[in-house]
Amino acid sequence: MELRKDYFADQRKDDLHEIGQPRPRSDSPGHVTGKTAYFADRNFPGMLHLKMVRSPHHHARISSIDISEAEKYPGVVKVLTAKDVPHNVYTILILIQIGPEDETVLADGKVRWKGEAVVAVLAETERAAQEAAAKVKVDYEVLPAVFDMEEALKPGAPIVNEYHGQNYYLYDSGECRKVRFGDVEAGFAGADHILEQTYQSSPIEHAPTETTGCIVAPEGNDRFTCYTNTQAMFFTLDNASIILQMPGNKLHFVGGTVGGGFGGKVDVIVEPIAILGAKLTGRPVSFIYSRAEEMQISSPRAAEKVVIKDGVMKDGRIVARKVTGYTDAGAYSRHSPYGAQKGAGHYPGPYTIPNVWIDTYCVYTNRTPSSAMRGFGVTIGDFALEVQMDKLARLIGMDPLEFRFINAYRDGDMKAHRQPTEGAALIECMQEASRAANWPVAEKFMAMSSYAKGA
Amino acid sequence: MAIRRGRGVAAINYPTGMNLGGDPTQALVHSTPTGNFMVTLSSVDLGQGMKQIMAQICAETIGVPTDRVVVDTADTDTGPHCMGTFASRGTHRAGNAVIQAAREARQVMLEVAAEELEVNASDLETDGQGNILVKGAPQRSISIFDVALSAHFKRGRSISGRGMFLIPRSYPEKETGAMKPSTCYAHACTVAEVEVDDETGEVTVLTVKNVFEIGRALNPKMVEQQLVGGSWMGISHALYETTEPYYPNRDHGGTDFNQYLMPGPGDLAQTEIIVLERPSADGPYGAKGPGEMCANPQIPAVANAVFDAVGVRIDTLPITPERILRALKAQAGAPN
Amino acid sequence: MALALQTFSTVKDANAALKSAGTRYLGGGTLVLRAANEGDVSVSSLIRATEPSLSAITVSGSDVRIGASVTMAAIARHPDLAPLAHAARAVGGPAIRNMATVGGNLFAPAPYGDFTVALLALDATVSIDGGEMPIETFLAERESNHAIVTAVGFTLQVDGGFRFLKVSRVKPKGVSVLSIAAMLEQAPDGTVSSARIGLGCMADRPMRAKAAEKALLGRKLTSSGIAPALAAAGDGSAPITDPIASAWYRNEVLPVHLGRLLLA
Amino acid sequence: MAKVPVQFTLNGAEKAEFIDSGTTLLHALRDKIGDTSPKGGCHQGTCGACSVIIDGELRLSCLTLAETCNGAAITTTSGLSKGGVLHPLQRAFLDAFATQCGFCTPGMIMAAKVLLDQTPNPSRDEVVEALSGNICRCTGYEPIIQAVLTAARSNSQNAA
Repeated sequence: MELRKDYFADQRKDDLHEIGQPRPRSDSPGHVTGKTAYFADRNFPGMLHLKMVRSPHHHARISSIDISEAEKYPGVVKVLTAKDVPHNVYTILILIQIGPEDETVLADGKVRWKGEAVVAVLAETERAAQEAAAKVKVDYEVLPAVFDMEEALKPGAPIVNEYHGQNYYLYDSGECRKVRFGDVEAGFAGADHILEQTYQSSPIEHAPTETTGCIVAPEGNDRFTCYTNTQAMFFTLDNASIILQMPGNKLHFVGGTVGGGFGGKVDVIVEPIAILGAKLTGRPVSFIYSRAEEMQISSPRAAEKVVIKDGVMKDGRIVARKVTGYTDAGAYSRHSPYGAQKGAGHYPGPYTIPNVWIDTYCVYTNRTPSSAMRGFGVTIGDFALEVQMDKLARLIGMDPLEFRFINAYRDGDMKAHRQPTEGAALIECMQEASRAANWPVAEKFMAMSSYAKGA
Repeated sequence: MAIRRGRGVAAINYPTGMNLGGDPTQALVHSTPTGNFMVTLSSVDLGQGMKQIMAQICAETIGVPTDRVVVDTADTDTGPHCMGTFASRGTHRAGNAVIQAAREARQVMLEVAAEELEVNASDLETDGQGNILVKGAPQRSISIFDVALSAHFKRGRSISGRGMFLIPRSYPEKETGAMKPSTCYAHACTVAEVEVDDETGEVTVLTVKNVFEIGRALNPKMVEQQLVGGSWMGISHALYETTEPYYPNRDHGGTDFNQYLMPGPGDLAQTEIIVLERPSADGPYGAKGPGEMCANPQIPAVANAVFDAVGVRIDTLPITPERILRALKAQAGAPN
Repeated sequence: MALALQTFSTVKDANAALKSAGTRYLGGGTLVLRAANEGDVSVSSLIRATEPSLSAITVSGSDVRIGASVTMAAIARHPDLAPLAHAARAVGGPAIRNMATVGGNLFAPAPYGDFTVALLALDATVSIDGGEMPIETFLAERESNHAIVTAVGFTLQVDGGFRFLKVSRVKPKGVSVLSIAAMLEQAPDGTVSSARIGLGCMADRPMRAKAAEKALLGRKLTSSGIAPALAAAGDGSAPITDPIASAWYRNEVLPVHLGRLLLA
Repeated sequence: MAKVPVQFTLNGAEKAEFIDSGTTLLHALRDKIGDTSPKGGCHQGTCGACSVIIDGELRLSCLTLAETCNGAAITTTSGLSKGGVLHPLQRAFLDAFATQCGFCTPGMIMAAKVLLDQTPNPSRDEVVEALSGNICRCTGYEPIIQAVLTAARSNSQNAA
């Protein structure tokens, strides 16, 4: 890695003692000796193992659940269904007033995605829990499922999630978050070229080497300690408190040493049910996702569809950009309404465009619920934007890097969401990339600066 | 058979922290009797090095070496509230909270030292090595060890501080979308060079040259860790990763590390990382959040490079050999 | 029921125990223990045999016998099996190769079973329950097999003729898009006098590319010489679709990779 | 449940336990013996985080039954440092900043140790091959490869 201190030297004091120093990491000695304690490195006598019975259907009504054989199975201590969960319907962002509550801890009457948790089995050993889980009988009446966002938005599509009543998240702005800046149609009318393209992505798994999980131990005083690899301690504690209708002071969360997260461990999925199991049995409980669960059950990065329509001039200026973004939340909200909204704040990318129209939708389908991942709300948008930029440059016969300089934002430029740009550095990154990659651009671009024009 | 080469570029920016704010983080700092400092948080270290960076930030602010600082985090019985580690917010939000707490603790420390040295606290400075000196008269000094002992056992002072950082929440205007998302943006530009086997659709990423602007590299080696790993993940997203390889058919989702594809140690692109620092106005020592954005520009850069190599656009991620091969066959079959 | 392991010193005793319901033979553990860990409750009892012949490699002249418990790592490092080292190293990573056995590989479902693809091209025999059977017959019936495989045997010419290729997305350790093994004999004029080609992932288990083999006979290993064989490469195949690649893709690239292997 | 005896050496120390038949070595080490340095990342044999060295060979403890290890000499990452002095590989991982979350690190170090025990001066390709059964999601592998190459160099310097 090369630190190029010559850029922005006038804005930076480099006389610091500890900041900017490549100090060794205090946690590494624990890592290399195998001594670092992750949540699962704690072992408690009498610990129970929780295994989940999951829906084999994408969308189905549950006509009956029979747990009698599982309850009698040797080694089984407790079998939990929806009626055991005090506040079974929840949504994690309710803590910041983003509702409605739309997800069940354990399925109640209906399943909305293949893999949804239906029954929790707690047993003395993992093996006993697995065997007993196989004895749980659930009768389903299969319902039509929808997997395509545009299909889901059509009238008459099967309703995925009744708590919303329609297959999109209803923002205060309506069916999508909107950004309107300038007059996009006038911009298109005056453009030399119009290019409209559609980009799509697949769900992506965080795939941390340590799977999602927790171990809950009763403290013996009506409090429960939850050793967890959540990415957000109080967020998880407070949601568990709501779901379990337990005062927060009964909960003690210990974590902070996590085997990789990447956004995959912010969903409050394992802790509430494990705490409930510990409360109802008085025993320590371990609920750790198998690798297969981590790969297919834990929330992925959302699949997205992004439609970009641009008006561009022969001289390289983009004069209008219209973006319609669809975020596939899967069956439940989790963090997706926030992610789709974050996209609205991010478009049209790091470029100054006078006429912008953005609609971002958070859509419900019968796919695995998606949630946050590294680059949430932006990563796929950047793929779409930057491939579109390449296409636009080729369309007008311009070098793709030079084309970006022409449109790059600078300090003081008004963004589409009506905030002036601060602290821009796109131009300098491109200048340095031009040098490093031996991709020459015209001298006038190498002479540009992100500082405000005329400053 | 032909191996065809291409290169592509992409440039991006990325916000630091929850985009519309409203995401608080608190920190507490106190000294032990012998002048070590304890930072208490509930923030989570996912492996990015939160504990180490918070120690360096606290040390810089108080004016002691980093090894005098211990970070105790992620115990809800002791640590004050942090919204969590996500959205590139850890260093920025928790770092600001630690600075505020450390400043308050430093002030008490200097006041105690001032009493011991019989000067005004405003006349004192730290040497970064564990001592407090009178400005302009460095021979008049006291060690922080002695200051802490005095505070605890003689003067009855608590060398401690509280920190809280919150960017007030912004609510987008319904019709125009006017809002105040993060003003702290990191930037990047990546050039990728690929080879594409036009008979199999296989892509080899030869080189990626990444330029990242991250505000301030608080610990350059740890920044490098993030950026190198992120660059790898970006390439992985571009070419390999999906939980539903045949969507809308939802079968055949990978359930293990053999089936869920990511580049192996034999697939690594030659990776170059260049870092620029334009300090952000509201970042701890100017830092922005590089953790997420560093994995973004490689995706379009690789996509554009594939087009440059073989002349087909794959606008659906991931850009698999199958998608490339199908596009090449369609291109070959299309009338000129 | 918890898992339990029973160890027998002879194959005969182990075979007898294997007749009980819910029992599986434990080889290197890479298939059976994985299944058990993942909650396959059909496995409740594990059987293993420690008879020394199971772990023996014997080479006399060109005749090779490899005990079923011999690991991929042992094959890869055996000086007399050098032509097969590449195929043995195609299985898993280093740790897996120290565990995975020849016997287990015969049962590995696609996309696994790369070494068995090599054994197919070698026209190996599989020793089982005191008898021997051709590997093709064994593979066709492997689900109904309830006796312990004890060894594989084949003829290996040291002077070459054996070629192996594994195509994977992830390097160096990735599971197969497909694997190809070819055992070719050539006449003095360079024309192919005998050909056996094994394919992995082109069906739910390793298979022979018999049409391609036939099309190679009498042909030289040149682009035009092998063209008919490449055209017939996928005859009779039914490639798997899995997270690694689709059946369509496997079909499309099989001739490409077979061509590269034959011309290498 | 039938208990069976297991006896082996772990990092040079004799260990003897009665365990449930069918217990994996990973569970025996972690839950019975208390050595949590091998990690359970998949229990499928696909991540390498549980790697240990058994009689000089790299093995996956999640797919090995403890009772098949009777009489074996088992090495784990927790046993590498001697008298508080880090093994050259451990030192190299620290110096190369080759750990982030650290979950894959013990397995990586086991894989690297077997390589250097058998091939003291490996090529880059040999390092890549040796690490190929171990998944890392944080680092992009390059720092780990560099750490192993550095450790090999420091070993050969020490031997010289």
